[in-house]
Amino acid sequence: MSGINDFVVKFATVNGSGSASANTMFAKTLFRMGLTVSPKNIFPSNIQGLPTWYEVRVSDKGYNARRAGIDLLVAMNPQTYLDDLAEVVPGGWLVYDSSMPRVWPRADVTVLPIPIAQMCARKWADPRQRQLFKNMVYVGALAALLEMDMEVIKRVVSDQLKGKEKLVAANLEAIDLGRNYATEHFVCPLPIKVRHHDGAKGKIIVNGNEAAGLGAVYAGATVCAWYPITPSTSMVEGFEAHAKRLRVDKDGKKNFAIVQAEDELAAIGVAIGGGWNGARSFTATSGPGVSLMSEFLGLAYFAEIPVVLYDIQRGGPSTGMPTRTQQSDLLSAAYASHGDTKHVLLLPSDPTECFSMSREAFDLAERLQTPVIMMSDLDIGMNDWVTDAFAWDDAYVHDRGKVLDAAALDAFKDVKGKEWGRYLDVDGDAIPYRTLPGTHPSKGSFFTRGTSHDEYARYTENGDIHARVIDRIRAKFDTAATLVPKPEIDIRDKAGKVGIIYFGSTRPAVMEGQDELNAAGYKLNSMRLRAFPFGQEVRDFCAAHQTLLVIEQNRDAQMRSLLMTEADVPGTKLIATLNYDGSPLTAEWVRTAVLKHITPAKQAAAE
Amino acid sequence: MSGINDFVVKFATVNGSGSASANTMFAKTLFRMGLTVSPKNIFPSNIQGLPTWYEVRVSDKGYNARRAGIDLLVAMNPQTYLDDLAEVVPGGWLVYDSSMPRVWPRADVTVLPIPIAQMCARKWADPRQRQLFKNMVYVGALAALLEMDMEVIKRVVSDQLKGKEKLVAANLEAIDLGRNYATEHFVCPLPIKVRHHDGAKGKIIVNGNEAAGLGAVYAGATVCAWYPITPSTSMVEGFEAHAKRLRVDKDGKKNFAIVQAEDELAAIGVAIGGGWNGARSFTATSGPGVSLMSEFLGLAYFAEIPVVLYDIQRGGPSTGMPTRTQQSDLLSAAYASHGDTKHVLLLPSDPTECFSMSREAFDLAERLQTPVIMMSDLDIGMNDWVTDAFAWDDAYVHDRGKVLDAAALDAFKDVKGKEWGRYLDVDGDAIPYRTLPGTHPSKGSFFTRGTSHDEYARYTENGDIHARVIDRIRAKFDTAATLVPKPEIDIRDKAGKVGIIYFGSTRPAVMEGQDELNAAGYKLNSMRLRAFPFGQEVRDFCAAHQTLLVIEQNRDAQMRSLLMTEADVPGTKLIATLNYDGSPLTAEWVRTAVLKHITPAKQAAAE
Amino acid sequence: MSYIAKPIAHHPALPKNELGLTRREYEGSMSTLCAGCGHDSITAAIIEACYELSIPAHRIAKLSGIGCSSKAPTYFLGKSHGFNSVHGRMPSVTTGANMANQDLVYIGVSGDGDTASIGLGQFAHAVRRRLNMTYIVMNNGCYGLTKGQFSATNDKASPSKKGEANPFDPIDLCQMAIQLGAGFVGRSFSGDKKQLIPLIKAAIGYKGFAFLDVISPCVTFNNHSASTKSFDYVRAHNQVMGPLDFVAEQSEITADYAEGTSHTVTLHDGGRLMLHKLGSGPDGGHDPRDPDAAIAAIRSNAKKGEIATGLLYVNEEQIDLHDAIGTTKRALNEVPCAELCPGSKALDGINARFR
Amino acid sequence: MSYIAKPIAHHPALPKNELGLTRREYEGSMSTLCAGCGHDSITAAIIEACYELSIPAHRIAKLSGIGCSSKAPTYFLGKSHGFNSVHGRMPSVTTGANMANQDLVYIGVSGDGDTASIGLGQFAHAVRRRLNMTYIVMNNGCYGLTKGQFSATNDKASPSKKGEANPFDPIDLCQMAIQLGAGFVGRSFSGDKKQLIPLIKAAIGYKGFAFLDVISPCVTFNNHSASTKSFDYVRAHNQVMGPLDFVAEQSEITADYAEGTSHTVTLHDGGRLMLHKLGSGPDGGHDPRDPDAAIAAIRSNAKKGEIATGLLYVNEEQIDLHDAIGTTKRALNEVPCAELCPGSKALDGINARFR
Ligand SMILES: Cc1ncc(C[n+]2csc(CCOP(=O)(O)OP(=O)(O)O)c2C)c(N)n1
Ligand SMILES: Cc1ncc(C[n+]2csc(CCOP(=O)(O)OP(=O)(O)O)c2C)c(N)n1
Ligand code: SF4
Ligand code: SF4
Ligand SMILES: [Mg+2]
Ligand SMILES: [Mg+2]
Repeated sequence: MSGINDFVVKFATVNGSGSASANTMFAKTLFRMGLTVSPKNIFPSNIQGLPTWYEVRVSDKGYNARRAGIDLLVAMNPQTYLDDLAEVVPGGWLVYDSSMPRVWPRADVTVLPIPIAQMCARKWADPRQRQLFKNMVYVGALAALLEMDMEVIKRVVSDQLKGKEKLVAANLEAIDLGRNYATEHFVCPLPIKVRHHDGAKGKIIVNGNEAAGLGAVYAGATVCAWYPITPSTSMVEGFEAHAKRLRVDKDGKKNFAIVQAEDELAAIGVAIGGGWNGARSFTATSGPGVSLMSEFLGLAYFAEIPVVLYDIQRGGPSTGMPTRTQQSDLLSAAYASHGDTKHVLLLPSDPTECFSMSREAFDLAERLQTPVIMMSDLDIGMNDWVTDAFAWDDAYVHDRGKVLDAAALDAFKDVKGKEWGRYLDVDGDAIPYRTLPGTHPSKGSFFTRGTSHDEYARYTENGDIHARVIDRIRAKFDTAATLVPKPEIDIRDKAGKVGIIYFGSTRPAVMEGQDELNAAGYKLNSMRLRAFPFGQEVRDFCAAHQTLLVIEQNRDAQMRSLLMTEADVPGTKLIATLNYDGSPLTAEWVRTAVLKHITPAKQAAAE
Repeated sequence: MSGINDFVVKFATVNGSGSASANTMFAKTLFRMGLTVSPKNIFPSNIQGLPTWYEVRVSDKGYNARRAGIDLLVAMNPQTYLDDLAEVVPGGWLVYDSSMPRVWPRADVTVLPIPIAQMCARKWADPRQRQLFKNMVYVGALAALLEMDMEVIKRVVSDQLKGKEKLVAANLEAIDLGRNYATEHFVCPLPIKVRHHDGAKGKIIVNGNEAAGLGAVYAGATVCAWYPITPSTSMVEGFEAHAKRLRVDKDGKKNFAIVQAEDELAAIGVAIGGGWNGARSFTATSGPGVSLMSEFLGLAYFAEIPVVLYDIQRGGPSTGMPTRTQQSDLLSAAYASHGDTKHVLLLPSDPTECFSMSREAFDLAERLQTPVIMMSDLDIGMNDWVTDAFAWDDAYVHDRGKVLDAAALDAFKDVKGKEWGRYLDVDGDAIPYRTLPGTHPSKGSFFTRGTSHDEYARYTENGDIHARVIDRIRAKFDTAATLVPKPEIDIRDKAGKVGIIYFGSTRPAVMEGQDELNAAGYKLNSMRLRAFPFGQEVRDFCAAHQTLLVIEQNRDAQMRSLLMTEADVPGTKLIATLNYDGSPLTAEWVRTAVLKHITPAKQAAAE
Repeated sequence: MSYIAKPIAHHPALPKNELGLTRREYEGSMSTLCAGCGHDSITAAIIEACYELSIPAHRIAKLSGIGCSSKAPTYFLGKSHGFNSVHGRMPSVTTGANMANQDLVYIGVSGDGDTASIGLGQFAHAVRRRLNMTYIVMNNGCYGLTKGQFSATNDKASPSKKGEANPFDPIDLCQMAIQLGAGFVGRSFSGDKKQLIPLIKAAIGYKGFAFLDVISPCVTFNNHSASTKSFDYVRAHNQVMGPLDFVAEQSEITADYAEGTSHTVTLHDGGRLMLHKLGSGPDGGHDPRDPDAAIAAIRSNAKKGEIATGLLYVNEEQIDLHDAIGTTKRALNEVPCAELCPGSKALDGINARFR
Repeated sequence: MSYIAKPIAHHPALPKNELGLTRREYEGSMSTLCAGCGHDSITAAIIEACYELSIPAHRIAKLSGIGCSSKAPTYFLGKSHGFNSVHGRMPSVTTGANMANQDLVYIGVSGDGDTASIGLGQFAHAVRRRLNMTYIVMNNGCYGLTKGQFSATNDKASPSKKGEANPFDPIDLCQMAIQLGAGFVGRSFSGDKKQLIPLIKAAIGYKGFAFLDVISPCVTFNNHSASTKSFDYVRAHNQVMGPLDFVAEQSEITADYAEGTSHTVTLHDGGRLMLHKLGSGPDGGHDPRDPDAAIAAIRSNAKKGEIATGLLYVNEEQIDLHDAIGTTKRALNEVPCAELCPGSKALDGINARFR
């Protein structure tokens, strides 16, 4: 299967050893050679000294899912030697630091020993350098083994180390060291190697959190509050970094406010306060934070305050696997808070959508006057993806929703034929008009509260009024279903009765899996959900198929539940197709899981 | 419809005016005369000066649901005069304080004016007494109008005021004042009146919170942490009051610990700490508290710590209607916390079950090593119910679940054939054995955590192990389904295809509604759910019926959702039958809602 | 019940402030608190302070948590936007509101339960961030709205209405606020309008975190004779520290103070605070510019069962969260998206960086 | 990765404590913290203290929140039950555990993020309730586990590794603890074993809330030369207040102190604390029994950029939450249900009351 421009390399190192930047340079070089790479960082929940892996799949077909079966493993961590060796495919290669030589108990793997530590010890005196450059040495060896373009490597190194020119030279020396050693001692290149290609032309390589942060800048977000938590921290860091470049006045003053809150309850509270006061506000967190925010999310739902929450999902339940990926916060996000509460969810599938859907999230939050939750995950958020370049239409006008300024307040009755009421449905779309503090000296003030209120925002304990108000809020969800991003539907067989439903970061694996199935004669339709609540297109797709495999990365088939209860799809035709071991999916997994279900069906049909 | 021993009296007063105790005496007198009374307190979310109502339905058929249509209204609050008058049925009566006389704009209501304030002003000098005794005066008038047994009233007054003998006499004087006035000025008794009866024989009158508090005492709960919130506060007060009488050593030392926490996060944390350390621990709250507790509930779920949470539900979303009743926390309780998390819920329907299910809740929490949530509500919790007396079987041994003491630890391997592992499923029921801190000098210690762990409680980041562990925890839910209280099934027509599903405080209304429907020729079967997850009986009942009306007090048909997703019942046959205005249901509402659905069906069948 | 609108009878002869508005126009709807509740007196003082300061009401935002005290904003400034958020979380909501628009005046109202129990963390961190707001705790030593349980500010000696002793030491919010860096810290009493109104006015004019702990007896649950939060107790044990005059922006300072015994602090809104030293006793000798002395004075009074009131501490350096994080002077909610969005051109450069 | 078990090589010649146990038997699994992390030194000090006190390890419960610091309990006392709860909530979990069984020793470990940010409310209220526990904050001025963001204890002057200035004042947890009524408050430094071990021993022996703020440099994110939480800075600015000797239960007091310059506090476990007054300077003149002096000393040192360490405050009256709420002396988790359940007979009387 593997070959030129099509293989998987895995680096087994120790965290805190500086391997991350070397590994990134490796991936970036291949990307710049025009290849689709899909690096996955598998890191522990600690800071230094524990096993870490970096897995890079290379594809000239544009596939960017993980792929099982390691062709070449760079084993730098004796702690994991045995497990690492076991992962290499028969016929594969293993590079290791042979300064401490050892016997590798597999005959079907070609071991490529390089005395990296010794080489570095000879070359550099400073212990820190000795340590750091070890990583560049193996990159250099790979350059020879895989025949990477040295010009490209050099540019990558100097781009990465911009401003630290002295370091560039030293890094390149280390690369040469490795490359020369490999050239001298091994038959280079290996059968798996790279050639310039144009599959990744026009694409960019970026992680979803940075994309989302940039998206929030473009969306016009100004108030951000957060509390650090893996894997969401870098989303806010991305926002800050881009805002610092793009949103600072000449006098150095910022056109944005970031508050590092004392916890998640405060973070969402700040965001809600900002939304109430008319700023585009957001916070980012992961599962534990969503749990802590749930009381406040109910307030924003009932008091109808726009706010955007990025949930970068990780492995649950509880603190769970904080450095692994899952899609297991769906139910807790959709129904966050007690009482009858439902939230709008957006389901980005890659960094490009993290960027573009950010704009949609803020627009929807203000249009619908309600929290909107972006359901990203660790795989999208923290791994680098080869993805479509970001695009922006300068003609686009941000949708700030129904906000009345002083003039609109004065004219309201004339224009609409009714007195203004904060919670009055004037337009029949269940969305009322809001006013911001400070707008008008005598009109439009009201009291926002989480207790029951009537259409004029007045406190009430009248049950009929309460029911009427929450009925309207529920109806707003119907409006939401018409406004949220539509699903991505891929019809490969118009008469097909089996469909795949999926969403989020499993997209590459599912698309590749579908191609594989296609090649094997199974033409399957698929629908990628992009939002909750579900629009008509979702219902139609479900109605048009007899069997729907719902692929999701959680144990409890949470999206399947939502489809049953919120899109009236019969559970009998929704097949839970689940993975929850914390790893990004592979096409192989998808293929196997799908075949398991459709093969008996096919057989039954044949009988 | 109304008549002897069958009517509704409503008191319209102002809170903080002392009417509550007078109203209670009224209800208790009727109860002691053998009648089923169902008082409902309709109070505002404030402390003093706002309208409050107390509605007492009297039934000699044992019905204790609310009933619409007020026969006699005691109007003591001028603020609500007009609304109150409108509630009286044609032919009904209205008693009011005619010290400030007024014209009542309804000819079909008999107005019975009593110059109560004047009478009290003449009789008492102290302004506080003048105020307080007004309430006893109207009770006295009712005694005459309804021909209540004066001997019973006297006993009720003296029981209620035990220890304050001076007050008893004054109260009785006030009652006489009212009674004499009524006898002199009106034709007494009215057609609606009471006679001794034995329908309530053997029953008790009590609210669910006090019953639950007592239940926790009987269940052996020792650690309680809480934070005040309506309507759960009185549950803890009930526990405290009974524990103070039943659980104090001779030296005054308490065999229980109650911590008034600083908030709900701390309250559930304390309860979890107690559960971890082997005490039966609980907390009580309402919706907002459940939201705040959700992170911790996920920890207890994943780390497998027994804890009991009483959720006395009120009107949501958000702060909502804090003094009204709803059943709208089902989803947020069942799935509290991010990640894949599910909780066991118990669904008491009256104070008797609040008592008995408390024992079951603590037993199940320890047996299953997981949080168990008692889903009570404001109607059960804060209103007085005529209900079956509490019962206790002294032969019963509390089920403390699988806890190993030092001897059991030493013998474990011999007995079970395996080394002990905190999270190892030895018995095939998915429930492992736990140990408590301090048990054994060298065995059984382990580290409890919310991060992923293997069967030996060791930290892991291995996804396969993680998946294995959460699969077992999910399997524990199957065990739970066999252990939780079974539904109450009422088959009135063996061939019936329409069934009613309901739970909790709607029981009286549904049962009475079923009787009415029965009388009208509609024999409907019903199933009262008593727990989540659903056992086989629930599935069987659903399978046996074509149409199932799911009656619940929330907007989003939350129980219907759970039945669809967790018992595989097709949504098409589950008819959402919803009420969420915050009032306890009436049989009339049930009858109408049911007929709306079954009448077209019947017609269709006839065609 | 529904919202109770107060009839606004405009009396032509009512006095007017600089904006030409009467006191009535600073009122809110009718109070639904218990008759005699201390909170209503604080409400009245807030109305008076805003009226006297001639602040346009719609430029004030009033925020609160949950509790009897947190209901109070409904009863003042009906022309202001209000936000009755969730229990204990007013500080974070106010932080966000302030970040979005620094041009409004923010008045936060909270209870001792709301602040010292569930909200302690948010309170502490809002203080630490020097959020520009006036934070008023209506402190009654109990949870009024949930029927009188002890709060964390209730004194150890002070029993409940039923006579149960409170076994825990109180949290002194003023002491904590000073320690955490609040710029302006005062304590007062709902029954002492004369002291309270100038404190509120000064707090509103102060830039930074201005904290007022106002003892406000709960007549229903915590006003019995043994309670240290009762009207009688507070009246008898009130030790005024640093008496103060508030002089509005334009006004002349007319009173005549002996050299060296007074000090003027100019507030951010142009108003001035006149601090008087009366003598060297514990009451008058207090210099509110010294945080150590303020803490010591609070502690030594508390030890004697006395309550130090007045302006306890003021930091003349008036800075706030916006200063700390370096935001623009504009209200962020008024910067149009078109200006905030960098556009497609910038994006080309950004895409290039990801290649 | 999986749990790393440490090989327990029993060396016959290792010294043993009164229980006949070696230090090794108080250790836990191998640390996964960064090499050189201050937290590991505190871990070592806890091991040493427990070893020297000869506490049976299984009678200790160790609890923590989330963070590098909160991982530490895995690395000591492998024979104790441990509970790594959720972020900032160790105090409540420990409260419940203690309510269930007052016979165990409770050691809580937390970080400055865990305690001073998300957990501030729980910390404050555990202090106020005088929970009988030893609460150790491994204070590095940053969030280690999430990669070095400033925490609320980071000093205003102290920049991040990248050089960004921290714009906020620090929260001083010792000062707060004293103010909130902690019975035993000390500060130390991970690099000062000599001071730290006796403090931990004394804290464990103390009945009530014993708080230790231990400055513990984060070598990865907050140990650069400009950081006030770096090894170098702390070493240079350490002001020892109230030097202390800890004398175990049975031991004789051998040292000889000048009359009037020392005072003995007998701890609940029988151990004794010898407090020495060295002189009248800021260091030696400190009497840890005076809370006002302790607060003043902390504040005045902080103003000078110095860190007051040692036993800052001790309240000789040793009471705890059980005393406050009046529970029985028995461990509640050991009282059998049969005894706790009042039975059917009592129920008859109760039913009668509801008739
Ligand atoms: C999350 C949450 N927990 C509990 C409550 C119930 N509750 C309402 S007000 C209140 C206490 C109010 O006390 P305080 O802040 O002192 O205000 P006061 O009524 O005394 O003025 C509580 C506990 C709530 N509304 N929300
Ligand atoms: C609810 C929640 N929010 C955020 C996190 C992420 N988180 C883990 S550790 C940590 C901070 C730890 O800082 P500190 O307590 O100072 O410990 P240190 O690592 O510095 O020792 C945070 C924010 C979490 N685990 N849970
Ligand atoms: S209960 Fe107390 S705090 Fe609440 S309104 Fe009444 S007097 Fe005021
Ligand atoms: S990141 Fe800092 S606190 Fe965490 S282990 Fe490393 S040195 Fe210690
Ligand atoms: Mg209060
Ligand atoms: Mg830290």
